[in-house]
Amino acid sequence: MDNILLLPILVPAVSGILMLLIRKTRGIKEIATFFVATANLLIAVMLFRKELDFTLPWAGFGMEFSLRLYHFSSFILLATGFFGFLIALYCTTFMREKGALNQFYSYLLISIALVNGAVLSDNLVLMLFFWEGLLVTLFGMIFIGGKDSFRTATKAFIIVGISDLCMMVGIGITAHLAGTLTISKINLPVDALGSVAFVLLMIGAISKAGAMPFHSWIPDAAKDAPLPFMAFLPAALEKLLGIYFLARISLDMFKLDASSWLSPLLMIIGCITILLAVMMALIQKDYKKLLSYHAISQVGYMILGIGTCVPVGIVGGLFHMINHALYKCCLFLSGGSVEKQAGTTDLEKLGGLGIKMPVTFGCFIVAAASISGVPPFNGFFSKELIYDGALERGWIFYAMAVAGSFFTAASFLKLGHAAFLGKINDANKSVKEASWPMLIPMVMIASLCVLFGLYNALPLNNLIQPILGEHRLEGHNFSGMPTNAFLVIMTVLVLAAALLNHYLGFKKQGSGIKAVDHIHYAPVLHPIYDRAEKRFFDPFDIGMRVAGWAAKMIWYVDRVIDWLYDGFSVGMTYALSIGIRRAHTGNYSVYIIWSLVGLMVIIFLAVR
Amino acid sequence: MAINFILVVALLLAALWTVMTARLIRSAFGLALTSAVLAILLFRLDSPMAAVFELSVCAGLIPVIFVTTISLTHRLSQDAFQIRQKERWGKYWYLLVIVVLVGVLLSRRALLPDVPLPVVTHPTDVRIVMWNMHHVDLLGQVAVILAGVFGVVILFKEVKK
Amino acid sequence: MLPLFILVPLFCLILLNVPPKAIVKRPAFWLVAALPLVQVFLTAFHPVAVWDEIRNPFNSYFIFNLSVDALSTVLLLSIGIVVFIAALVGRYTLSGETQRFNFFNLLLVAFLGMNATVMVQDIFALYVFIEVTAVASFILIAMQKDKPALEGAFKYIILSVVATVLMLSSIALIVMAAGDTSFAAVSSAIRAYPASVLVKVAVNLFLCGLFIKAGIVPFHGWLPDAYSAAPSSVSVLLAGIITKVSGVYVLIRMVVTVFGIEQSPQAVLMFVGALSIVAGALAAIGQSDFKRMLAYSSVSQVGYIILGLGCGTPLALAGAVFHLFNHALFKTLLFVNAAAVQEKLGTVDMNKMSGLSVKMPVTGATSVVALLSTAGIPPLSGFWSKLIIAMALWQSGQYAYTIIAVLASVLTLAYFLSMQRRVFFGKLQEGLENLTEARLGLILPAIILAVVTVGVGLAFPIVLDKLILPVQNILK
Amino acid sequence: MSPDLTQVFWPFSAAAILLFVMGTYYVLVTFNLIRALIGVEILIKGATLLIILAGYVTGNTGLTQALVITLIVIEVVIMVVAGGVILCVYRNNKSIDVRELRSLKG
Repeated sequence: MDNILLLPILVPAVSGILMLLIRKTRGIKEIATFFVATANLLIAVMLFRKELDFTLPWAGFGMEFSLRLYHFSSFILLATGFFGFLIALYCTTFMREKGALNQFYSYLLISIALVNGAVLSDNLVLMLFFWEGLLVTLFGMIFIGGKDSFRTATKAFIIVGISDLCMMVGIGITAHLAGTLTISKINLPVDALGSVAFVLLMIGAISKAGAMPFHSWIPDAAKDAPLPFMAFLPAALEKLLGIYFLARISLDMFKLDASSWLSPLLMIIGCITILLAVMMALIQKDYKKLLSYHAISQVGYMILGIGTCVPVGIVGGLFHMINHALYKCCLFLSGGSVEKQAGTTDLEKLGGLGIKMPVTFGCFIVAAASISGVPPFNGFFSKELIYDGALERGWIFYAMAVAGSFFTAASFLKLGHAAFLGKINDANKSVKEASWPMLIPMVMIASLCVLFGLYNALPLNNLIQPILGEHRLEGHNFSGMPTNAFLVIMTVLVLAAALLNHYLGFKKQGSGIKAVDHIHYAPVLHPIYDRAEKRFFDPFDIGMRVAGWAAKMIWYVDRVIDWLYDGFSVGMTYALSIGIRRAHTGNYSVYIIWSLVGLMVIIFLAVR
Repeated sequence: MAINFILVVALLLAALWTVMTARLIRSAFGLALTSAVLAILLFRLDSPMAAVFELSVCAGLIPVIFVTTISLTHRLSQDAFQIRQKERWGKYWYLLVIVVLVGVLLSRRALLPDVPLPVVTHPTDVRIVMWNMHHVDLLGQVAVILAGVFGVVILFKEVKK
Repeated sequence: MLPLFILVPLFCLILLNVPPKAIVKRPAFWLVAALPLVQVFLTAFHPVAVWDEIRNPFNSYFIFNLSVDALSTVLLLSIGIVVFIAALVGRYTLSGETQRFNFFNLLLVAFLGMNATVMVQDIFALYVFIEVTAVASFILIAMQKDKPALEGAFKYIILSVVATVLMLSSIALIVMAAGDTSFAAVSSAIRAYPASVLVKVAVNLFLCGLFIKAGIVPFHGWLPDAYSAAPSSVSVLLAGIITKVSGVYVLIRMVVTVFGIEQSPQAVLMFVGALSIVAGALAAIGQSDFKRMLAYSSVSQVGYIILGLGCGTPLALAGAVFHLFNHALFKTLLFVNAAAVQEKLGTVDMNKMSGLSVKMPVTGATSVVALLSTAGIPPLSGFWSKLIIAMALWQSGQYAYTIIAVLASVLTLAYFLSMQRRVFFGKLQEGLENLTEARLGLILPAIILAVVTVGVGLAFPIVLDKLILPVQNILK
Repeated sequence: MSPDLTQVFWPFSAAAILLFVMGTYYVLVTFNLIRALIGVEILIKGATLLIILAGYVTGNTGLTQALVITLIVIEVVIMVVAGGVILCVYRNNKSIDVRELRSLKG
């Protein structure tokens, strides 16, 4: 009976491989994928809240094929199944005219299988196997995106590959320290070597989740890869998986507590990710790219929440994980509808779509309000919990998180304004609402956003809080309305400030030469010099200008990180390579001399 | 033992002449001479069979191969030879120095094995060793000779262009 | 039974050359392809221990003193696979009936030499059969008599003779200490005098000779030249198995069985291993010659094997042997791809090709399998062997080497991806519109090897259990 | 070891080492392929001497002679093949200069 645990891995994997064989027939692939995804969801529902173990002897040396189902993994399994189901439904329409369909669906299903496997596996090496496998599907998914996607795919591959290598080393150290590879048996103190292992594993986890500085492939991928892929893999699955693993290592595998230096480290990474990525998002002019920067930024909240090491923060972080997966998925899907219907995601060419696509717009509003933390949507509650935890650990973390919230709200006001309000573009006059297979997932997710907000006891009591267990919760129950009035008031104030900011900016630029939807990034990119005098006392402009400089600065920082990957390491390697190649002169005497020198050194060392 | 010593010196001189002589053909004959001296040495070291092989094959056959190759490849003109002879001395006098230096170094400390030599009390005859104990080596010889035959067939044949 | 692995190829060799050429030229291929296939099936499906027991008339006439253990079995299997593939590639790339016939003959000689090398129990016999294989490969490299081939062959000859002289001197010193050349006698003598200078010099001389044969930095100078200059089918053979048997296998055998891990300079082995990994990978990055890049990659991958060997724990040894087997698979596959490209385009200069996978999809796809396996991407076979080596290194406390080994796979990935981008992906090179996929004879080996690589990766518990883990027993 | 063997041992082993030195020097310095081959031959002579010496000092000349005979056979075959390669080089390049053999590099 326990081998039922193989189903969530085998069903999608086998059907994914079979999918490669289907070539010509139209429609079958979509339907088949949809059925497999549904089956996967049903399996996940069936397995939910069960506790099972399954072990097969595998390679020896403690490397066992062992799977473990318990509340946390069954929850992630359910979430994966749910998103897989929605994406499959969405794709039935969205992907119709695209190429390489059999590859796309095959990667989609295999990704589901791999994520299920990684979540279920109770052995570090087995988990690594599934984890690394995701790298391949990621590469393939980006690669089928378009002509220029090879570069992006390579970049993603290398960045994720490097962090995975870190994780491999981390697993090596962990296994060395713990003497076992079974995850549920590992419980290590965070001493000198332990913290090295923790950091290495953390790098693997947060880079899968897409935190800075391992983020730079995501925005590039957003441009190249098929959109459902972005909604599915980086926005939903990899976040789930990365944060799942981060929670596993900080809650179970290592005895991490607030006194350790790792906790501030995590919080700092979280805060930096929040702020830098949201600044970048603010100046984007492309629907998908803007969203992808937010996908990075929101990870910061989760890392911050888990990094606080206090129950309220951890609960908030995990709650935020599932919330983020929901609304970000919804946002990407709305972007997908826009792309499908209007033919572009460039904000300059969009505008006024709200009337033409009311359902999409409605879903967008719900999701955007969620991500900005507007009560009573789900994002509000998880952010409040995180703020609570952050405030407990230091006001600076709280301040940074709230600042991030401000910019998030500002950028979504801009995005919504630019895409859905304002004057409609001539080219978009004939745009229609998307078809129902694309709308249903969005509507479902949006209603879940509302449900998880209004009735947050449902996810918190059933899904999140059991993960921590009674002894960690210390009798608290975080469901219901936030208890800290100060935090709520601050949040509302920040949101109001963002709204005011947007309104002022709109007023200022509304009558200008530029179109109304340029409001939010125009002052950022506009030459400041000629109007410096006039705007000097304008608090909004100063604020935006500072934000603009900061954003530009961060853009350069981003380039530097990029350069470190693309330029420096490559340059160093090439210099060394040229040196070594020059040494091979083609003269065999030189080779004999090398050999003899090597011989003499070796004999000298031996006889010495 | 004095004879041994003289033979060793002769061997070294022959080898040195092989290396330092200007004409290629003389170098080949120098190699033959070295082999011949070595054959005598092998004979003195209780290895008559090996000595016979050394004399017939290494002193006889291999120089033939070299001379064939030399005559098939090139012959320097007299002028080039004169120039070459001058250049050569500049290139090769280092060897004398090195040989003397290494010789002095070697004579400072007697080279001796630092393990008790496992002296065999009942020496086996080479024929018994070859034909009764090392069949696999014979098989290897057959294979390598076959390979050599293919080498001759493939490499020595003129390419038609 | 064991002598048959040597005697049957020898018999076939004679069989091919006694009758008039006109009769045997055509069936030569089938004979040469059938022999290694039979060997593959024998080694893959029969427990090796049984073979020693089987009596046959040969044993009463000949004293061969052969023996097979788990390590030899892995090698016999690899030899069978690669020789079969090389025969196929040779049939479809070499022009002219005579040239093909010569190729098959020499292939048989090399096959026989390698089979004997992995079975003999005597250090001098080891030398003899290394030379048999080497002589066959000299001729094979020079076979087409174009300028680069001759250059590569000559460099190989010179360096190889230097290696031979080192090994012979070592054998002389060992005879002084042991009085005999059989593995058992040598082993007990070396273990008896661990502090002796003579023994240490002998051990290290032999190892250095093998370093040259295996192409380990800084003893590797001949290797890229020989690999890149040889005809495609010969490159397959050389890179896939010849240097692996006559260098790497013998190294493992000497270090583990004959000298004993304790008597070997483990630090030196690990250092040259790591040096090979890094230097080989760095040199491979900047290459524009497809085969030369593969050659440097070979240097780098052999480094992993030596690193695992130097580590010396049972796990590391198993990883090293597994990597040896995997390397035979994926490097052969890459050279088969190179052969297909060379066959169709007439060049291996990577600057002159791009976008080939549009026109040659099978070649492109199989090369992706091979490169991912080489770079150690799961679930392909190369990942597991590298993982085992890295784990073993870590367990024995060699943290620095572990990190080098793991980071170097990024370099591996880098040069393979750049190769892939230049050769197979991207826009189709102008003037190549009429390019077609290589013929079946070249696709077939590529597909076989790709399937085996993936299969070994997926079924690696079985392979590890049945084939590789028994190798640990030779440590005892 | 008897004093007699001591007297034999070191001059012969020193001679072998000197042969190695000369052979290596010859191979490294010369620009002529045939000379390089002759240098290699000198190296092999040194190895031959060393093996026979080992047999002599251990009284096991039966074994070492067998080894040397095999060695000589292999040596001849290698020389024939190398000679063939040189011949082909000459036919290709009209020269047997080592400096012509440096096109494969990098």
